[in-house]
Amino acid sequence: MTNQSLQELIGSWFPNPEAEKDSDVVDVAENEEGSEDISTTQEPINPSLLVFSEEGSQFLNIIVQPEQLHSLMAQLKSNPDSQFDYLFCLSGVDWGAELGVVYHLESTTHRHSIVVKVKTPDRENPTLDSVYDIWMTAEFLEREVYDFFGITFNNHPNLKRLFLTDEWEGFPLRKDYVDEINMVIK
Amino acid sequence: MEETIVETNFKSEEYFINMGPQHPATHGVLRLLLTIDGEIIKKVEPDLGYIHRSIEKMCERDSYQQIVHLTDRMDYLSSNINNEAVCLAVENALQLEVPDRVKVIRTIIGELTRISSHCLWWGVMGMDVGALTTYFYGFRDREMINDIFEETCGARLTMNYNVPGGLMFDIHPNFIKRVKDFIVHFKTKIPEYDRLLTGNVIFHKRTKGVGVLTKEDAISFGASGPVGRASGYSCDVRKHRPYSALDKVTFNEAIKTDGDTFARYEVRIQEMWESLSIIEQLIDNIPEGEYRVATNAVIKLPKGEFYQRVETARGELGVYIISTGTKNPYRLKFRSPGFSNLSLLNHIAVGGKIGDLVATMATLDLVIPDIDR
Amino acid sequence: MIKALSITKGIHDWLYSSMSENMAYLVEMILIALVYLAIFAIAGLFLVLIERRVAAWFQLRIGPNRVGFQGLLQTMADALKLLSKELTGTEKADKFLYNLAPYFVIITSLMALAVIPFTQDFHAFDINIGILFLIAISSIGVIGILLGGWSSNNKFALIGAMRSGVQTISYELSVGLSLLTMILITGTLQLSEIVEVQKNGWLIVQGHIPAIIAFMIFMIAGTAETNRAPFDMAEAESELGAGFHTEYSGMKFAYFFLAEFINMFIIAAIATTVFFGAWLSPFGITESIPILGVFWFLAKAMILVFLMMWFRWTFPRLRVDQLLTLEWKYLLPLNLMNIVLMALIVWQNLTIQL
Amino acid sequence: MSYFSDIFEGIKTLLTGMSVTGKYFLNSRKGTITQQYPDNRETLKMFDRFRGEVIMPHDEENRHRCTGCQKCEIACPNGTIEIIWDRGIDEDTGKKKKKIDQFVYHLSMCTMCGLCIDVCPTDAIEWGQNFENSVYDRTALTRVLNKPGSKLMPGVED
Repeated sequence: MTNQSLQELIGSWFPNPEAEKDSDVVDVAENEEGSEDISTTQEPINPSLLVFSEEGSQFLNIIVQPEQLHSLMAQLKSNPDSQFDYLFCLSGVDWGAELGVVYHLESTTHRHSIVVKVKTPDRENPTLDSVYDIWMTAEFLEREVYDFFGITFNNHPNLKRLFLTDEWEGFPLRKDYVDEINMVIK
Repeated sequence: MEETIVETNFKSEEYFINMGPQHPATHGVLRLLLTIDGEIIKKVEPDLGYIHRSIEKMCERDSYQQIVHLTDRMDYLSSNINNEAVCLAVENALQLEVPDRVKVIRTIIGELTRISSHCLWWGVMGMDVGALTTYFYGFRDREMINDIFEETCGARLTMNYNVPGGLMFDIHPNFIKRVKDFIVHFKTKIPEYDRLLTGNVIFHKRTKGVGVLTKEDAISFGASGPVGRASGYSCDVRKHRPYSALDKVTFNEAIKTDGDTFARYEVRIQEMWESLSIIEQLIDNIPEGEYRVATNAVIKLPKGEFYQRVETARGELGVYIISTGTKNPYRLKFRSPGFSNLSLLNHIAVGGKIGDLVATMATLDLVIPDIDR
Repeated sequence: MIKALSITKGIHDWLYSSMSENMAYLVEMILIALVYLAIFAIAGLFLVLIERRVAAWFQLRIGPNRVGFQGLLQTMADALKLLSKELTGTEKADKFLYNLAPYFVIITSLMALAVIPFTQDFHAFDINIGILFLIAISSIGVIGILLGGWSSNNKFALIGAMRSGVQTISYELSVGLSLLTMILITGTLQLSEIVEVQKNGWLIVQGHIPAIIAFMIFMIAGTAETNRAPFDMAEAESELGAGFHTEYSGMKFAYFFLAEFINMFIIAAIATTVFFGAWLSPFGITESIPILGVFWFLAKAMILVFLMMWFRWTFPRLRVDQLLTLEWKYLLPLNLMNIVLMALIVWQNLTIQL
Repeated sequence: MSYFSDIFEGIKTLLTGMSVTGKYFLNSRKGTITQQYPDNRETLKMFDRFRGEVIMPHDEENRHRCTGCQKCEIACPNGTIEIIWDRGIDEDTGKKKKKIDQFVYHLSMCTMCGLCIDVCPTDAIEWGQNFENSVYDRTALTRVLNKPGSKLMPGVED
């Protein structure tokens, strides 16, 4: 599927209740802003809660709110038209103000790829939903993210430090991590 | 009065065993916490991080040229392909077109790296199932490739031959002749490998039906490389997203459907043949031209996100660069094949014996620095 | 007690003439024991060296060639190093059994060594139940392994010991039955008489087809009995580290190590005695010089030892359940059939007498 | 009768395997792949491009080509190279000029990536083929590459 049709398909799963009011907005091209609530109504042509972007990346990027992450991921995997069954990269990213996770997905049947980004502004106690039940590889990948970024994943079966010892303080890959002894800053 | 309860049933008891971090079968400093009932494995829990060097954090302070040499130290058995991945990512980001000569040389050396990695794997695989002699035969053939690398790149393992924009220096004048000698030599040796190990009845007993991974599980666990292909899952990045000169050659993707240890073994043996065929197609057709395109001394990537996928000897390596337009990456993530392949160990080893676990681990072909980046 | 060579006969006569009969008897026993201890040590060290050289040649290496001519003193140097090593052990080991275990292993192999007929006159202990004695003795060694693995309080060692127990108990059957097949021809258990029978042709020729099958089974089962690859379940270094002797160091480890090699020699020696005419030369070419019997015996035994080394450096290891499958599903039924076949051949006088 | 054919097939594969190792055993004299390392020092020659250590070649008049531009120091990922420089007066022009005092090379930190040599504009440093770098004291691995009293080769900076 092309990025355009993917965007239309995926956007239709999470219609924006706000956009329903000014219904003449049918443009789904780029950079719509979404709001926080999930709508139960089905309005396929309405702009979505998800933010799509292709700027500066070779993939179609979807920015999703943490609340919709799990249902979006479940649909991406199960929908016969998208079928993203291969999670080939899961990276934690510290964007400065917010922490987040980037999911790189590929479909082994349709051979299209997509990037899902989720961000949480809570740096003290960041929590996201685990996608372990959708892709089993996420178990280890999420443990790695937890280890280095301190992002907690709900419903994760075995969330504990993977590389570092249990007593380790701090999360080393965060930008504000300071270790004057072991880190060599050039 | 206290009641004493006498247990009449004979009870078996599960117990823990620490396999590693110093254990002959873990090939490095991997620690497995095994829960065992007699000989039967109930649970495998890997404990990682004994040699973690936080390469991703180091990358955030290094320039793009310096990052390349760090990747040698990840999966050191396919170091050249790792180098290539970062270089391709940087070149794609800069939209820099490298000369054909560079592409062809990169592909040849990459395939040689794959063969050398598989040679080592073959030797170690034999050793893990108890046939110690294979180790030396595998190393003998690997030695020839290492000599080629040493002559051209200056180092045997951590070559750092690729730089963003091309190669550090041109191939050695002896390179083509040596590679051709190697092809002739190695074509007589793979059948020998088959006679010694592949056909052996004990080896069949040890590997067939052991550690079975279905196709669905392989995809769900993100298995890639020979592990994924042995489960019938076409995941060769060289085929689906060809890079360098791989779009100019024809080769078959080695796919088996059994998903057991023997299938993974066969896939790797077949991959050696395919790599030989790729090298044969290219070695006589190295185009003349520059070996390097000049880049700025300080490489600054444009703002954005770049992802490059390559196929190392172990599977799919991904380089994910988030750039903010400075000379250092804002975030650099390596998607390492070994990490995903390790995560499925518990899934396929449970229910087997200790000997099965060792054979299964041997065909997952784990390189611990690749996991403990 | 001992059918002495002329030298030993001289010593024997001198001892009996110079002191009382009981005293002389005792001194003679001690002397014989010392001789066999020396054989044990030298043969063990020599076999280790041979194994290392042979392994090197299989593996495109050179092997030890530094200490002494062609590395002849290498294993001696290793033994000296092991002697000087600290004896470590686990804290919670059962100290008594832990220390006892190596002696079980070496004493059994020493006892087995005593029955081996090196040549007509060089034969310490020629009892009329020789074969039975050998079979009985060779299975005691496993007690040492079991004790060592159990008492050292290490789970890897325990697994190794248990595997070894399972393995030895199973393969004891095949060793016994394959020897029994040959006894059908000889009609005696005494080793010297078994050799006498072979003056009409080695038993592997006399018994032809069933003898060859019995020989193959004996070699497989014998390799398994000595815990050597491809049946080295008890050690299985890629699975269990070092198996039952994980926690042993220094000389105690060396005892296990030497005993393993002596056991290999004993298996080869039994095969030589039972199948290949012990000290008898091929076609009787040197029958007139009895002292060459030692040479022929050792040459035949070494060829069989080499065969076992060849197995070890070629084959992958079996898994523990496949090991038992091989014994109970293949070797044992074949063996039983083979005995019936041999009985028929002996009954119908179909043996080949040269 | 797959029971018996299994046995025969199995024995056949085992013998095939033994034939491979047996062949190598018989040819072991000439097929040895290992090197007798300390003995073959005389004949052991590394390849020209072998990366053993970074050296700074000097000519007969004790002159090197390093201008002290510090590009290698910046290119090095590990801080292996430290250049201690000062200002000297050029004999020809009489102007003040940057020159190296000590070119310090920490071999213990070097990963042999070759970026310093790649980036050097005057080819002042290059790879040495020495690979026997073990010493008893690791401070011996910190080396000053420019020889005492050495000078810059004329014509390098042009």
